[in-house]
Amino acid sequence: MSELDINDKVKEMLEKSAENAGSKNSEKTFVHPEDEEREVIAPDGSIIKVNPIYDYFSGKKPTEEKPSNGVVEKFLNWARSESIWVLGFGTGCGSIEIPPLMTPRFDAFRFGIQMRPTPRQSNAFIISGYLSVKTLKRVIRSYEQMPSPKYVLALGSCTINGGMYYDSYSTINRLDKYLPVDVYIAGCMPRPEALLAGFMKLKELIKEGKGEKANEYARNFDEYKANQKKIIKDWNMPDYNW
Amino acid sequence: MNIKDVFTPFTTWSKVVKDPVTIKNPIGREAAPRYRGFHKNDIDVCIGCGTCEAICENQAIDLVPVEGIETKSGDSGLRPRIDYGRCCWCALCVDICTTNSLNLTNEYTWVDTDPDAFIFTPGVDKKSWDTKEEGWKKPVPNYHFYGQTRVPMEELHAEERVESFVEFVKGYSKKQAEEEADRCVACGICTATCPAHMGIPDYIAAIRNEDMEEGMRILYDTNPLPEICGRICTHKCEDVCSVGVNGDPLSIRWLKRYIADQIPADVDKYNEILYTKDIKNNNKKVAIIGTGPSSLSSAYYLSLLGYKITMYEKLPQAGGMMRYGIPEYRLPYDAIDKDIDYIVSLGVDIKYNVTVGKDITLEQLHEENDAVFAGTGLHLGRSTRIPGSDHENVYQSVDLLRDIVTGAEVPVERKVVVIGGGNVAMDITRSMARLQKAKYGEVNIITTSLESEDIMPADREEVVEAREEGCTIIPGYGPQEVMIENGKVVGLRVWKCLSIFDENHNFNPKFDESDERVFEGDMVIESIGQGMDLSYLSEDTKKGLEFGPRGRVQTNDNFQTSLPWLFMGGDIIQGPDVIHGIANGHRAAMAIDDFLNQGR
Amino acid sequence: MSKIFDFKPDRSKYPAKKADGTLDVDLRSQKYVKLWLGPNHPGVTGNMAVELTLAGDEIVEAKTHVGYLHRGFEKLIERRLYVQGFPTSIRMCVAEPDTNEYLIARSTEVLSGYDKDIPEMAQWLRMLSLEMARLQGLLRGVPGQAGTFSLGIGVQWGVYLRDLILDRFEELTGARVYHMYIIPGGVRGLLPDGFKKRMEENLKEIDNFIIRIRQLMFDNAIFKKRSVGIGVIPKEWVDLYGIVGTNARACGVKRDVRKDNPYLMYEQLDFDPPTATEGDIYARSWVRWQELIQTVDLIRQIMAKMPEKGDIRAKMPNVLHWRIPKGETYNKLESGRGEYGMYYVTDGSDKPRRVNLRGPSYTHAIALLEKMLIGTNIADVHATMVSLQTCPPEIER
Amino acid sequence: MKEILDRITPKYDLQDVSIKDDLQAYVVVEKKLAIDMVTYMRDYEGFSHFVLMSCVDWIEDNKLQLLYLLNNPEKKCVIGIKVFIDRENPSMQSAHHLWKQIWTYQRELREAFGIDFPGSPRIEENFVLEGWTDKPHMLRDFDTNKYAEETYFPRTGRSTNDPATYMRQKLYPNQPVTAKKNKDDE
Repeated sequence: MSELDINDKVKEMLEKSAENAGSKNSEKTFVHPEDEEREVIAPDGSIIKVNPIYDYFSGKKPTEEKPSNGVVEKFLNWARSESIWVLGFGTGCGSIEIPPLMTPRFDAFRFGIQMRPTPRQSNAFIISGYLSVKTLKRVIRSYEQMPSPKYVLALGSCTINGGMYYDSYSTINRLDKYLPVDVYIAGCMPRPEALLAGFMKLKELIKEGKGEKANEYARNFDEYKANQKKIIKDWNMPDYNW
Repeated sequence: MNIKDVFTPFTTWSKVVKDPVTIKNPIGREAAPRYRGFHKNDIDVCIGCGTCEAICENQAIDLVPVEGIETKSGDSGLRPRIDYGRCCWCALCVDICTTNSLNLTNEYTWVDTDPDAFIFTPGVDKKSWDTKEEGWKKPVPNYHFYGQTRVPMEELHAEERVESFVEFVKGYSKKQAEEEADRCVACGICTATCPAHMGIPDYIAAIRNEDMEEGMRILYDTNPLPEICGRICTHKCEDVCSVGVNGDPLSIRWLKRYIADQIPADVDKYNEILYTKDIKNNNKKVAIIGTGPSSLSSAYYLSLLGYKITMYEKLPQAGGMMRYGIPEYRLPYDAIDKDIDYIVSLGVDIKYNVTVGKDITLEQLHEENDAVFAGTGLHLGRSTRIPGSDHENVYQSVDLLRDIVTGAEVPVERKVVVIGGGNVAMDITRSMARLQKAKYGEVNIITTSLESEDIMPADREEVVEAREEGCTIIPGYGPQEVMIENGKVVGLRVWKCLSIFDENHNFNPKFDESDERVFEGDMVIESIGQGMDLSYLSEDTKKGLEFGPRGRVQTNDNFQTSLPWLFMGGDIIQGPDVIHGIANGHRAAMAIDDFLNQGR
Repeated sequence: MSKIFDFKPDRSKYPAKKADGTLDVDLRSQKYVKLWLGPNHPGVTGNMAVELTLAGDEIVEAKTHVGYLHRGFEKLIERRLYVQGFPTSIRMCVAEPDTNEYLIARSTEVLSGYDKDIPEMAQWLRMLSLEMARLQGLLRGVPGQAGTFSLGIGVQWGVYLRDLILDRFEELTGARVYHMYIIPGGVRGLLPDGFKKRMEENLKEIDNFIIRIRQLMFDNAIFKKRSVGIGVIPKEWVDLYGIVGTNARACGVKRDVRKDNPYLMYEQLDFDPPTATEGDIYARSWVRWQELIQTVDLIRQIMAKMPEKGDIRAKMPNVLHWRIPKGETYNKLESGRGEYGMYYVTDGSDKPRRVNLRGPSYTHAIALLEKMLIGTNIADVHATMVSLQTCPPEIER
Repeated sequence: MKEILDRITPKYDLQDVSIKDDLQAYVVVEKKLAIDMVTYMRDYEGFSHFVLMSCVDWIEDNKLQLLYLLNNPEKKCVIGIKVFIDRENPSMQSAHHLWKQIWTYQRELREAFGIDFPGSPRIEENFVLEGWTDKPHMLRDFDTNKYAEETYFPRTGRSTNDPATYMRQKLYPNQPVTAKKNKDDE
């Protein structure tokens, strides 16, 4: 196949996808044209079918992880509790109190807490208040990309029962419907001191072997997914973002 | 850019030798004294008015019944329960709290694994911060979410009002009424205390909405005498008003009067507003003895249901005690007429100058009608029975008050002594003051009561106003003897009263005999209470009735006597005051309707 | 110092444009890469995503995506009583929440005719609270610019000093971040005892910090290299894009609501808004740094001039039944980021008809940022964004 | 401000001119003249700073009110140019050529109120919401509380009591109720 032919083919396919995109938009399917199932031409000229949403990720369901035996698990739990690495994703207004927490005045580093820029390196997620549906979608993706065992801290009224946005069309009311939460901290917003107390509680839980919410998520995966899909209308992502 | 720019940043290294600013143990660090932390509530002070719930923009507060807190007059028995899944700690609930019982402490740490745990009733569910003193309190000074002071009522000046029997309370203007109505927090605590359970917050809201016709409809739901009640009601509602806990209570009575005053005295207009133009007759008849508040009230509500009402009045005009017992300066006759004219316009027939028991018997009434309601009131004066009280110059206040109204000649002496501390005593005191002023140009009245100043049953403002008008009021003395010299009354000998009731709460006054005083007077007026005249009940009828303590006829909750066709209400059963009478009449009317429709 | 690497692409050839003028960027041609920055963003207060189309390291197209923090405030306030509006409104911008309180209070007061009744003491306290809010915003914002160039130490200092101001806020208002202090009719408390003394101590510390931060940022070779001549806003753009505040002042347009349409007691204060002419990131940082000095000075002036005692709230109608006649008003103030306004419409009921907030970031972070990013490198995106003082919650509300 | 208004009122046949104070005024202009007037104000009257574009839903009049708020940096005054458009299939000329940020406002209004601005760039793109299928969210007849309750599972188990009603149940449950009279019975 000559280069010219390939270009023609590309053009043809582009037109086709553009048509599809047009018709799809009117039906409100919310899948971006670039994410649609389509055919692409490999450098050698062969045609490959791709489905960008599912091909690039594992759609496999999460599985429960059994704890190790006795002393080993205890040691692991101690290690986990002393190295809480928080994903640096401030989802709501509560994140304004995270810089004071991480800077010298309250210095959370001395308790083994630090922020990480990517979910792949973190094991704790601070949901700092309200979650709009648009952010919830990103939060779910980030949460699912975090390695197990992972923990969720929920800050403020908003995560418990909607807080002051209880009647907003855009924010969720109860976080526990969509993600398993380990520790709730009351306040609007909680002070850094209260946040630290929350971390201490989380450490306690982990040491006692009760920080098993990731397994709970795996166990009740279908239920969580159903709730998530009910409100995220444009589900243009794989079911599990691992 | 030069070489300096490369090295200057290194000056930051000087911080290396500085002490760190890190807080050693930050968890649980004390917050500022004004910090808005978690709620606490003094549940003994709280009255459950629900303003906190009303102002919460997050619907975080629920009012829930609490064990150990009783629902009673002035306390709903509910307490706020707060959902920390909603709260935003704005403390508006603290700022509006009518009793100042709700506060925020400066505690702020609450961590839990269970999301359902963040809901609690402060003061009831014990929390670690209940004992904390510091935290957000209502700011001072002059920071109020609703008006604290009552809009003053314009009145005639004391010198002016003692000149005549003209009504001295001017009534609110539109602006004043709206300003006063604006102070209401619409909690509804007052409704339970009002004997007639009037929809007080609703008609106050009608004033705010400038909808007098709607206000009138709300008034007539429970009270067919708003002009009268708006002037002379004992306003028990104002005693429990939640705005009054810290500040002046709302002038509920004056606001009621304001609504009624706005509607012109025109029965057609009344009928139009209250939708009573044509009421279907149900061909049943009820006779009512007396035309006092309870009688008028039952007449009104029975008429609405289509009953044919005949009322029998001993005196030449309707109104009972309201007309013949309350002086004109407090309740002018046109206000009474305005209310009664409307009730008459519904087809109520009033037969004047007919005394039941003399001109017509109760049995006759029973035969002619399906049911009878008796609201004959307390028209007999009680005597102190002290030595000398049988003298002709010793009078009963009820008799004098009645005489003033009917125009009969009233004896007015230069010096008058009144015995009694109730509202009637004040009425006669102030009436006599006016008569004295007219006759002699000066006021010389001494009023004494057994009760001391702080427990006098008369309304506070009555006492104050009487004093303003020049009357001398000396409470706390018990009359011992009417002193008579040469066949003429010259004064009243009294002893200081130490206590009125004994430990069993029985009437048993104790006196300090060493503290004796003599109040000079040419006439003495007794005003220590009234008795009922049940002479219209024949012996046969009396046999069928049950009597309770102090000669009162026993009725059930619906004011039905043991003779099922006979209902009784008003001062002879409860009270005495107007609003109880109205409530009795309303209730009796509904019971009569039930009774007569049992076969239906 | 001469430039080591000078990349001047030939703009005439690519990216090609379609007939309607939009860019013809075909991602499948393998010449371009699409990169999403955000929505979690280390440099900005709040979440916002920038969708970049890259040719190599150069940005050929940028699109701002907002809505991650959308809570529908304007809808929610329509459902709340006038007095309930202010706790809700302040969450519209977490970086400087007091501005929202003031605007809500001011709008309701103007429309109900109580704006002349506000006690003088309350006006001074309002101004103090607004200036303290500006100060704490700047303490985060000025070193935050250095933070985008990985000069983290400035941020550490700034956040600590901001915390001291928050402590003062806590004393005065009862909360650290969401103060809920300016209420329709006045404010919610007098100065606590010893407040001025403690404030003065903190201001001294901040004075020291201001000198340090100059050494760290403005006399720093790295900072200069990364900021001079980058992210330039020409003066002509100011009106064209609706640029306000420090961003406008940094390119020589002296606009400041405090001076132009004075509100509260600003007429009694002596200050002159700082300006610069270059309009690049360095100039904006420099203006903000000077504003920091000025704000400290203003707080000192306010504390010296304010009365000791006075009423804190005007006599207002009962908040539960407060109705405002039909009307509309636009009120504005100078926030740390520029003209911050609110269009408020009432219809005679006890709730507002419409509340529309005009945040400076609305224009800065969308139309302006998208334009400014074209031609820059990925590494400059954060710096540009922070230098515009982007605050996403005020865009989407 | 007054002299400016005097100058433009006859020119654009302005209705309902209201001056708030000397620095703020609102005028109503006909839909077809609106963009022309905005352009005129910018080019000839010095209102060069575009402050805000907003919309108010007057559902009782079945109208949407668009507002162009302009600021004159020299005279320090603000003028609000109001246009009433139909609530059914609302549409308005685009003004994106006048200031560079207007297309953002128009995009937001498109999403929040469903107003179409033909020709405005990226007008169809989502602004703040994603996957929104209900009616435009800022319209008065969109009930956000109802939507939230139906969609977001609020926590159950809460109940409240009205003090007056509760006291009635507790203290005087047998209080007679007058047959409620109303106009229909008449």
